[in-house]
Parts: sequence; structure tokens; C-alpha cells
Amino acid sequence: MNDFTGEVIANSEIAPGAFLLEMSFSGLPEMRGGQFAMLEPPRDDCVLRRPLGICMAAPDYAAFLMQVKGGGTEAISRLECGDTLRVTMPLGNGFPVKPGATAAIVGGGFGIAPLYMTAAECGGNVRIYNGFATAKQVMLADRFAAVGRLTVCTDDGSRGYRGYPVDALAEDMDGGFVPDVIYCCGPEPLMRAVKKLGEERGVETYLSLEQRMGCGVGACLTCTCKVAGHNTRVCKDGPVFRSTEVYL
Amino acid sequence: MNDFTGEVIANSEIAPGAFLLEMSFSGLPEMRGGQFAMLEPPRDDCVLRRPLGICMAAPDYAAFLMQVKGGGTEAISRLECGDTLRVTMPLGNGFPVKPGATAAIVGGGFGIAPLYMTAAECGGNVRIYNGFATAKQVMLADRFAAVGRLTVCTDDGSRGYRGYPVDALAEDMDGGFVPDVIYCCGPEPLMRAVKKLGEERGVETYLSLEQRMGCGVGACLTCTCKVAGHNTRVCKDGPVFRSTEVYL
Amino acid sequence: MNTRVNICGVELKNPVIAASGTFGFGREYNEFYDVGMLGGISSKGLTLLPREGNDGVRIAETPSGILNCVGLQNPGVEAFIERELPFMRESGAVVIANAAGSSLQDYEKICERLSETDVDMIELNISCPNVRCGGMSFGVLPSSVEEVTRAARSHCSKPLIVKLTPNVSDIADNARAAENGGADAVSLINTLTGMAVDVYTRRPVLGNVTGGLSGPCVKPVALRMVRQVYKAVSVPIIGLGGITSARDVLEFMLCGAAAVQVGTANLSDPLACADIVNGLTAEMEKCRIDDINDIVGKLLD
Amino acid sequence: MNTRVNICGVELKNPVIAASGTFGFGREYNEFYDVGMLGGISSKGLTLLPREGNDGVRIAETPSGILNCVGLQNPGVEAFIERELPFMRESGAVVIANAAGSSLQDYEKICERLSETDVDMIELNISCPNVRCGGMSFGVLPSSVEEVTRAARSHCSKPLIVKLTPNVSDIADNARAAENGGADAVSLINTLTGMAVDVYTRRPVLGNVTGGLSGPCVKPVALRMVRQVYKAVSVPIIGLGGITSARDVLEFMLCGAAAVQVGTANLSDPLACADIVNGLTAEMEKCRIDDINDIVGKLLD
Ligand SMILES: Cc1cc2nc3c(=O)[nH]c(=O)nc-3n(C[C@H](O)[C@H](O)[C@H](O)COP(=O)(O)OP(=O)(O)OC[C@H]3O[C@@H](n4cnc5c(N)ncnc54)[C@H](O)[C@@H]3O)c2cc1C
Ligand SMILES: Cc1cc2nc3c(=O)[nH]c(=O)nc-3n(C[C@H](O)[C@H](O)[C@H](O)COP(=O)(O)OP(=O)(O)OC[C@H]3O[C@@H](n4cnc5c(N)ncnc54)[C@H](O)[C@@H]3O)c2cc1C
Ligand SMILES: Cc1cc2nc3c(=O)[nH]c(=O)nc-3n(C[C@H](O)[C@H](O)[C@H](O)COP(=O)(O)O)c2cc1C
Ligand SMILES: Cc1cc2nc3c(=O)[nH]c(=O)nc-3n(C[C@H](O)[C@H](O)[C@H](O)COP(=O)(O)O)c2cc1C
Ligand code: FES
Ligand code: FES
Repeated sequence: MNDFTGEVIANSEIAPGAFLLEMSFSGLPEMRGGQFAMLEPPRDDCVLRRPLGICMAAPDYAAFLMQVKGGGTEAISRLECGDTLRVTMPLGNGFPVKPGATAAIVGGGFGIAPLYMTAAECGGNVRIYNGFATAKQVMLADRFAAVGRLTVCTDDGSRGYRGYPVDALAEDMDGGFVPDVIYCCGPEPLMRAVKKLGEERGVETYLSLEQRMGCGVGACLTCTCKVAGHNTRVCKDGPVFRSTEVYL
Repeated sequence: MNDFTGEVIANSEIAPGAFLLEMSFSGLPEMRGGQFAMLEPPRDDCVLRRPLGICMAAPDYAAFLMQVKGGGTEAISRLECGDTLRVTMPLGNGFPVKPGATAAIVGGGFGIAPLYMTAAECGGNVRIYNGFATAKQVMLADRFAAVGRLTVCTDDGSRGYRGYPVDALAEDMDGGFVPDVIYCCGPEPLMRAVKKLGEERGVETYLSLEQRMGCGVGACLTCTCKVAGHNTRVCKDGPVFRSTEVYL
Repeated sequence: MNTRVNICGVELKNPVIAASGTFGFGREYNEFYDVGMLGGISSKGLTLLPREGNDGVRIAETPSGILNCVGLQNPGVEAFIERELPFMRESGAVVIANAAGSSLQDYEKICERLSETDVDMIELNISCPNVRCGGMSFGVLPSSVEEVTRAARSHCSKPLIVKLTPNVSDIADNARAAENGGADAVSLINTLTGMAVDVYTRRPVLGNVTGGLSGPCVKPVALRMVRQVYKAVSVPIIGLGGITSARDVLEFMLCGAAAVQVGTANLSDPLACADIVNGLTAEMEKCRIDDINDIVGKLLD
Repeated sequence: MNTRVNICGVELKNPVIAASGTFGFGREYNEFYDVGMLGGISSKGLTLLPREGNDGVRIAETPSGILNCVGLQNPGVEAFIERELPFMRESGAVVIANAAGSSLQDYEKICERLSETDVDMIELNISCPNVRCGGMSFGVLPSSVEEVTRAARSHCSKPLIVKLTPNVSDIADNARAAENGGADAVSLINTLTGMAVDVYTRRPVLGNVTGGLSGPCVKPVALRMVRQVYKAVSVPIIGLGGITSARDVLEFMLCGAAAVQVGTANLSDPLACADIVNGLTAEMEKCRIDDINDIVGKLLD
């Protein structure tokens, strides 16, 4: 982990309000799927950096998939090629990938961001269920399809499977698909459903939690969630936890 | 007076730390030399606008000559063509130009900014004494030379007259130049000297004062200076005052 | 959608009042927009006699805020009545006279005099940090808040708003004291006392050394105090401190403000109050609010 | 040029101390730079027994500031001594143990226990706004400040720093009370109590409803209070609140701080403290300062 000043090499709106921010760095260490970064928003009244999952990484390259929500992400979305930005990464534990295992990946909306590298790390034996509200919101389908068997889901059925991605996974499991492990990131209701599904079917399940953060490095204790009964730092001890340890 | 959103059409460093910011507007009213503008710095933690003299104006065009001092002007200096900016103008009274009169104009450093239009308004019968630290700092000499008889002064003599512009004027007056009126803007020591010169020689003298400002429009009473014994708003009742009314 | 609010019997067309000291008597901003569109205007702080205010630098910028030490420069109550009140009265906004004194008698006399005029309300400024005698000193101890309120009350036939200082340990105590003294409403917050330093000259930036902090930086403190006071008193609250948007207005109202004031934002942007008023219904729609009075105090805490 | 300072007999290689609660026990930032370069590190607030802290959202961003309501989550003083102190001790920075209690006895016991260890100083946190019992309640009334200081003092063989809350009418009174109670130094400010509201959910953003405001937004208040306290007591002052740069350090020292702490800036930027220390001599040069101790309190006001 360390602090880098990177240069924006692309920043494009790939779906309404969704930016793929690509940056170049020098001296980046290796990074795993499920780890995240803290980005300094280019706004002088913002005191806090913004946590974003590391969506793609290559030597001296990292890409983030970012939803514009408030002032900080809005400012980041306006960055142009050549602009520079302070970024601390990689942070957190990432998803524990088991070589040779069969994996199911469930992503909801922007929750797909940290799952792409995890899917790639799984090495082929992976089914991916990415859910979005409508066809318009679908993101990075080509990329995900290249690293696993992708089922795009939309709530309204305007593309792919009609319904939530957890339901698509459940159907496949009903049909005989037996994953060794499930990795999930997305809105709370989705994670709750995936936790339930995984635990009911006895599949080891990992969830990437979200919490408001201060330092992002484990020092300030502002990002805690109850894990195994104790307030635990999402940034340093997570963001990925075994589903059986967390309450949602 | 009103509030405008203008577009930057040029912003160039014409001397070290000195920017000529040119902007286009629509619906600009007429503006006089010595009036000023309040520019909203593109920095989210800056609560106050920055006062700058209106250096040049034409229909739907205004230019500012700005020194980079702190965070606000630094942010303004980074504006690029096409960027937009909120500006309130024209504010304040401006220099009272007397048609047909013989005028002497004394500017020091960035104090020359509001004097250019005044020189132009004087209509030819005007001598201009602009002083700078060294030749490197000399700004807008061609422009000023086009609207009056310009004496460039430098403290170190590296260009033009060696010494302060008030001394150059005093020498010319000793040599027979008899101005009806003196207009001055610059650092306090310069204005003090000009006030003294004008009053000693019985020449009507006007000074443009500088004070930290809140609203810029006369409402908040934060910009006062003692004028004729009373705390008076520089923004609304000035910034130009008769030298005999102010203490420096 | 309804944005009208009623503060102790006075009807405002919307809850947005221009805050004392940042809006003069309304004339300057009327050159930018019709100030009659505002719910109300609180005048610059008025003293019995004209005041020159403090000398030297009176304003400094701080991160997301400003410090000021104007020191109550004003033309005095008589000049206000003669020269400024007619304009304010005609504007169409509710007229609030902000009154400051250096003694109990001052407060009594100024309330008496203003009660003879057609101002709509009187706001007692017992919380100005920038004048040596009087001002904030009245506003700190609850007993003194009650005393000055009671004195003003007995000489005042207009609805009386007491403006509270945030520079205290427990603002709820002071709000209760104002209520006990007979205040019809309280407004808060005035400015937090602060300072700015110039390391190169080794001097304070402000002529008066310290000044009052205002602007977005103080909003979290103001919201907390409004909520605290809302739980302590039953008179209406006028909330202020760092408001710059219609959303900020709703935040204060959720905490318990029946109306709000906008101060420093006028300095940042001459159109601030107008934009806030114009943006109010759109923001209400986003928050599914039909009558703005419905949300007053309704924070789910 | 000299940047060494001495606070009640303890020598710091520079006046920059990492502030309690924003720096853990130094381990995390040691992954970014050698934290031994700092003048000191103040530990996360320690209680006798481990504490879980508050549930729900613990941090919110505000204009140029943040609100937090961690609620003193910490492993307890024994675990600190066993697991964290050795690292801090070895780092090379002066070790300050920040101690919090819910009763006089708590403070006594924790000081006693910490006095048996090799921490360099103890900082009494009587000003935490985020815990229900104890915390700030000890820090508000001067009489109670004096009482808790005296109690701690009599069980403490280390230099004792008392950390003051800004949520009071007159912080100078509280500083004097701490001095009278036997404090060797005071540190200020802790956080200002504030609140943030989400208009869409109509709920407070923070799980604990209110939280402590810190960051650049509070700097003007902190500077003012440091100056006020400097004029009231003769013990050394450790100044903090919104420091993000070497220039800020000098501003606090001019106002009277003999050393400073840096809190929220660590969250904004993991290299903040290191950059401040590294920038100190350049800034001193700009201000023509040879020995940093020369400017303490030397504001020309
Ligand atoms: C570990 C982690 C990984 C994340 N990865 C991604 C990602 O890959 N892509 C993506 O689009 N979003 C991601 N998020 C959510 C993202 O951090 C927030 O949407 C973003 O911080 C909002 O900032 P803002 O300036 O737009 O909003 P504002 O509301 O202005 O932010 C105010 C403060 O609240 C915090 N905040 C607001 N919403 C959230 C939230 N949902 N989660 C955490 N902090 C929040 C901000 O960080 C900031 O400190 C992630 C969050 C976490 C904790
Ligand atoms: C009527 C008037 C006309 C001016 N015309 C010009 C001009 O044409 N060209 C030019 O370069 N400068 C001019 N100035 C000075 C200019 O306003 C300041 O240099 C500028 O505001 C500094 O802002 P900053 O963000 O760089 O500095 P900061 O120090 O970050 O500013 C902090 C605050 O102090 C104020 N401030 C700081 N220095 C000054 C100052 N010298 N005068 C007034 N306010 C100050 C700022 O406006 C801001 O509110 C003028 C000032 C006034 C009052
Ligand atoms: C320049 C200035 C002058 C002020 N003068 C007064 C005053 O005369 N009377 C008063 O009650 N409050 C005065 N105030 C305080 C404001 O009315 C308001 O309480 C405070 O600024 C907080 O609100 P804000 O953050 O919206 O500015 C003044 C504030 C400023 C910035
Ligand atoms: C997340 C967080 C946790 C804190 N925890 C403590 C604490 O445990 N003990 C304490 O004395 N102060 C604590 N503080 C207060 C800081 O030490 C400091 O007094 C305050 O934040 C002001 O300084 P700053 O503006 O530099 O952050 C905490 C502050 C923050 C932001
Ligand atoms: S964000 Fe600071 S500990 Fe997690
Ligand atoms: S700046 Fe507000 S009155 Fe002049």
C-alpha cells in the first residue's frame, strides 16, 4: 500500500452517471480484486478522500468504475486527460480467491467494480451474475464476459435475465450448478439475499461491505461494521468478510 | 451593475505572476475607469469573491490585470479559454474624468489596472507615469502609450525613468507641466507621496483605495476606510476618493 | 405547494429571511433582484446613536467561512426610521429591526422607539462578539439573557425575537432563559468567535484581533444548536448559520427552525437569497414535501 | 535552525504531534513514512476496559471539515500497554497516552496504570463529545475540570496534559481550572459539537445523531482559544484544530502554542504529518524564524 500521484489517461461516461476513470501511475504494487483505493477529490472544500474499488489493474495502470453521487464524485467525473490525482492503494483485504475452485460472482450496479479482477483471478471456472436496473445501466459486459460466463440481469428484463442476479444464480444452482464459493458486492438488499442463499445452500460466501470512511488505512475507526459481534474496521479488516460473520 | 456569467477568452501571464484575463459577456453595461468587479474564484472553499479593477472594456468584453497573491487569485490564474466565471460589475464610482482637462496618471505595479480606461477617457491630454520594480515587471506599456504620453519608471532603472513614478511626475511639474487633475492607484507609499505632491502643488488629486471586501456592493460594511473622518464603504462610496478626504 | 410560514403571528411568504449585517437595509440587493420576494429582511444591527464601528481590516476569509469584525457600524435608530425603514416597508418583505445595545436601558429605549414604527418584528442582538461593552456579554449567562429579554419585552409591543450566541456551553439554557424573559421567538446562531493570523507580519488579520466566524463552515454547529433548542423551548426558532442552498433551508427546518436566515451567502453571491427562494419548491418536490411547515422539527433522531 | 521543543521536561524533535483518534497507535501511518520523524504521537483515547464505541455511521463530511462519533472505541489500557505501546515506544516519537474515563476513579486508575509504563506523557481527554457518560461532561464546568485534573494528578507520575473542549463559554476559565488542578500542560481544542442532516431520509447522517466537528473549518475558533488560554495560564499549550500545513503550525505557535497536534489532516492525506514536518524549516525561513521557540506567543496583538 502506498500513496501515489497518478495521471488521468481516460475518463468516460460509460452509462448515465457512470464513469470509467483510467489512470497511469509509476511504481504500483500488485493489486487484488476486492481491494480499494482512496481518491482525493479535486475540490478544496472536501476534507475526505473517496473510496472506490479497484476495477482493473495492470502494471502502472488502474481503472475505477465510479458512480456520480455527491460533490466529490462529481468533481472526479470532471477530470480530464492529463489531470493528476492523489490516490492511496491498494487498501483492504480483497476477495480470497481459491485456485481451481468453481466460483459464482454476484454484482449489483456499481458493486460490479471490485468483482472484475476477482473474476479474472478465478481463472475461468466462474459464472458471473451482474444485475442492473435496466439495459441502459448495464456496464462492462464485454469485459466481464471475457473472464467468465456472464449472465447480465436487469430488473425490468430490458436486457438478459429478468430479475435480480441472486435469482439467476439460485436458478442455476437449482439446475445443478454447484459453486464452491460465492463473491458478492452490491446494494444491501442484494447482499442480504446472497448471504441467505449461500448460507442456506452451504456455499462459502464473501461479501464486500460499504461504510463511510475517514482515513481508509485503519487508523481512525470511523468505518466500522459489526463483524462477529464486534465493531470492525471495514477499510483494514475488510472490506471483504465471510457472510456468516456479518449482519445485514 | 449586475451579475454576469462570462466566458474566458484568454488568460495569459504577461509578466511574472501577472495575468491578463480576458472575458466575453453578454449584456454588459458601460463601464468607467476606476470601477471594479467581484470575481468568483473557482475554489469551493473560498467564500468571498475577489475584487479586481476593470482594466479594459468593450461591448460584451472585459479584461482584468491580476496579480497572483493567494489561493483565490491562483485559482483564477489557472482558468482556461472556455471556462466560465461569475462576475459582478461594474462596481464603485470610478475616476471622475474632466473633459478637456490636462491629467496626470500615476500607477504603481498592479495599480495601473484601473487607470488604463481612465487614461483613454481623458482623451489625449494626459501624461501617464507607471512604475514597476524592474523591467521584468513592466506591464501593458504599449497599451498605455496608445492613450497618453507614457513614462515607464522602474525602481532600479532597468527600464525608463529610474525611480518612483511620483518623482517622475514631480520632475515634469518642476519642468513646467501643469496638470489640472491627478489620478493615482498603487501601493500605499506611492499614494501617500502622490497625495502629498498633489496637495502641496494645489492639484486636485484622486486616489483609488484598496480594502478587504465582503459583498462588494455596499451592504456588509466590511470594506470601510476613514474618509473625511468617517468609516466609509470603499466598495460603494469609492474606491476613488479625493486625496484631501483620506488618511494614508 | 405551500412555502408560507407564520412566525408569532407575522406571515412570511417563504421562510427565507436575509440575515442582519449581511444585507444592509435591502437597497443594494434590490439592484440585483426584487427583494420583496424574500420572506423577510433583518436590518443591520441598530443602536440608539449612530456608530462608526471598528477601525482597520474588518473581514478575513477562512476555510469555507469568513471572520468579520464590523463592530455594529450603523446610522442609529432615528436615521434608520427616517431613511431606511420606508424602503424596507415598501419592499414587500417582512421587516425585522435588529437591535443592539450596551446597557439594559439602551435595549429598552430602542425597543420602545421601534415599537412606535411599522417594523414587523424586533430581533434583539444580544450576541454580537465584535463590540467591547454590551453585545455578547449580555448573551452568555442565562440570567443575563433573561434579564435583558424581560427589559426589552416590557418596552416592546412588537413580536420579539432574541438572537442567541453559539459561544456558550449550553445554548438550550439560554434559549429557555429568553423564553422565560418573554421572547416570542429565538434566532440562532450568531457568529462563533474566531481569529486569523498572518504569519509574515506576525499580526492578527483583523483590526479587532478577533471576529465572528460565519458561512458554510459553521453549519454543523448551527444545525446541532437549532435541534437542541427545538427540544428545549416551545417558541418558534429562526435558524441560521452557513445556509447557501434550498436544501440547507430544509435541513434547518427538519431540525426545528420555523424560518431561516441567510447571511454570508449574500456576500459570496449577490443572488444567493433569490436563488434559494427560487429553488425551494423544486427541493421540496425532491423531498416529497407539500407544505413546508409539515417538516418543522420532524427530524427522525 | 532549531525545531526542537520541550514540553514540561519532555523533549520533542519538532512541535508536530499526531492527534489522538486520528492516528491509531501509529502503525498504519508507519507504512507510509517513518513515524519516528514526528515530535510525538498521541494514542487513541484509552479507557480502563475495552470499548466497542458507537454503532452506525461514524463520520460525515461537512464544508472544510468532518464530523465524527467514534465514541472512544479502543482496546482498553491493558491491551494498549501490551500490544501497542512497545511499537509506539520504539518508533522514536514522544509517546502520549490519551486517557478517557467515565468517573473520577476511572481517571485515577488509568493514570496510575499508565504511570507504571514508559509512556512519556498522559493526555487527559475530558472533552470527548461522543460518549454518553463522562467525556465532555467533565470538561465543561471549571470546577469539574479542576476536580478531575486534581484526581488524575494525584495518581499520575508522568507529565499531565489536560485536553480542553471548545464547547464552553470561556475556555480560559477551564484552562485556569486545569492549571489549578495540577495540569503540567493543556491541549486544545477537542471537537466542536455539530450535526449533519440528510434531507431525503430526514435522518441525522451520524448514528449518534451529533458528532465532533474538526478540520480546517474550526481553525479560526482554535486559534482564538489558544490565544485566550495563552493569556490566562502559564503552563505550556499544545494547540490543535484544523492544522494542515507548516504555516498553520506557525500560526498556532504565534498565538501561544508550544507544540501542536495534527488530526483530521491525517485522514485527508496519509502523508500530512510528514509533509508538515518536512515543510517546517522552509516555512520558518520564509518567516525569518531561526529557533521555533522564539515565536511562541509572540503575536503582535
Ligand atoms: C470500500 C468501498 C468501495 C467502494 N467502491 C466503489 C466503486 O467502485 N464505485 C463507486 O461508484 N462507488 C464505490 N463506493 C461508494 C463511494 O465511495 C461513494 O459513492 C462516494 O464516496 C460518494 O462520494 P460523493 O462525494 O459523491 O458523495 P457525498 O455524499 O458528497 O460524500 C460525502 C461523504 O460521504 C461518503 N459517502 C457517501 N456515500 C457513501 C457510500 N455509499 N459509501 C461510502 N462512503 C460514502 C463520501 O466518501 C464522503 O466522505 C465504495 C465505497 C466503499 C466504502
Ligand atoms: C477595489 C479593488 C480593486 C483591486 N484591483 C486589483 C487589480 O486590478 N489587480 C490585482 O491584481 N489586484 C487588485 N486588487 C487586489 C486583489 O483584490 C487582491 O490581491 C486579491 O483579492 C487577493 O486574493 P487572493 O485569493 O490571491 O489572496 P488571499 O490572501 O487568499 O485572499 C484572502 C482574502 O483577503 C482578500 N485580500 C487579500 N489581499 C487583498 C488586497 N490587497 N486587497 C483586497 N483584498 C485582499 C481577498 O479578496 C480574500 O477575501 C484590488 C483590490 C480592491 C479592493
Ligand atoms: C459582515 C457581517 C455582519 C453582521 N452583523 C450583524 C448584526 O449587525 N447583527 C446581528 O445580529 N448579526 C450580525 N451578523 C451575524 C449574521 O446575521 C449571522 O448570524 C451569522 O453570520 C451566521 O449566519 P451565516 O453563516 O448565514 O452568515 C453579521 C454577520 C456578518 C458576516
Ligand atoms: C475520528 C476522530 C477521532 C478522535 N478521537 C479522539 C480521542 O480518542 N481522544 C481525543 O482526545 N480526541 C479525539 N479526537 C479529537 C482530535 O484529537 C482533535 O482534538 C480534533 O479533531 C481537532 O483537531 P483537527 O482539526 O486537527 O482534527 C478525534 C478526532 C477525530 C476526527
Ligand atoms: S476509515 Fe479510518 S479506520 Fe477505516
Ligand atoms: S464590501 Fe460589503 S460594504 Fe463594501
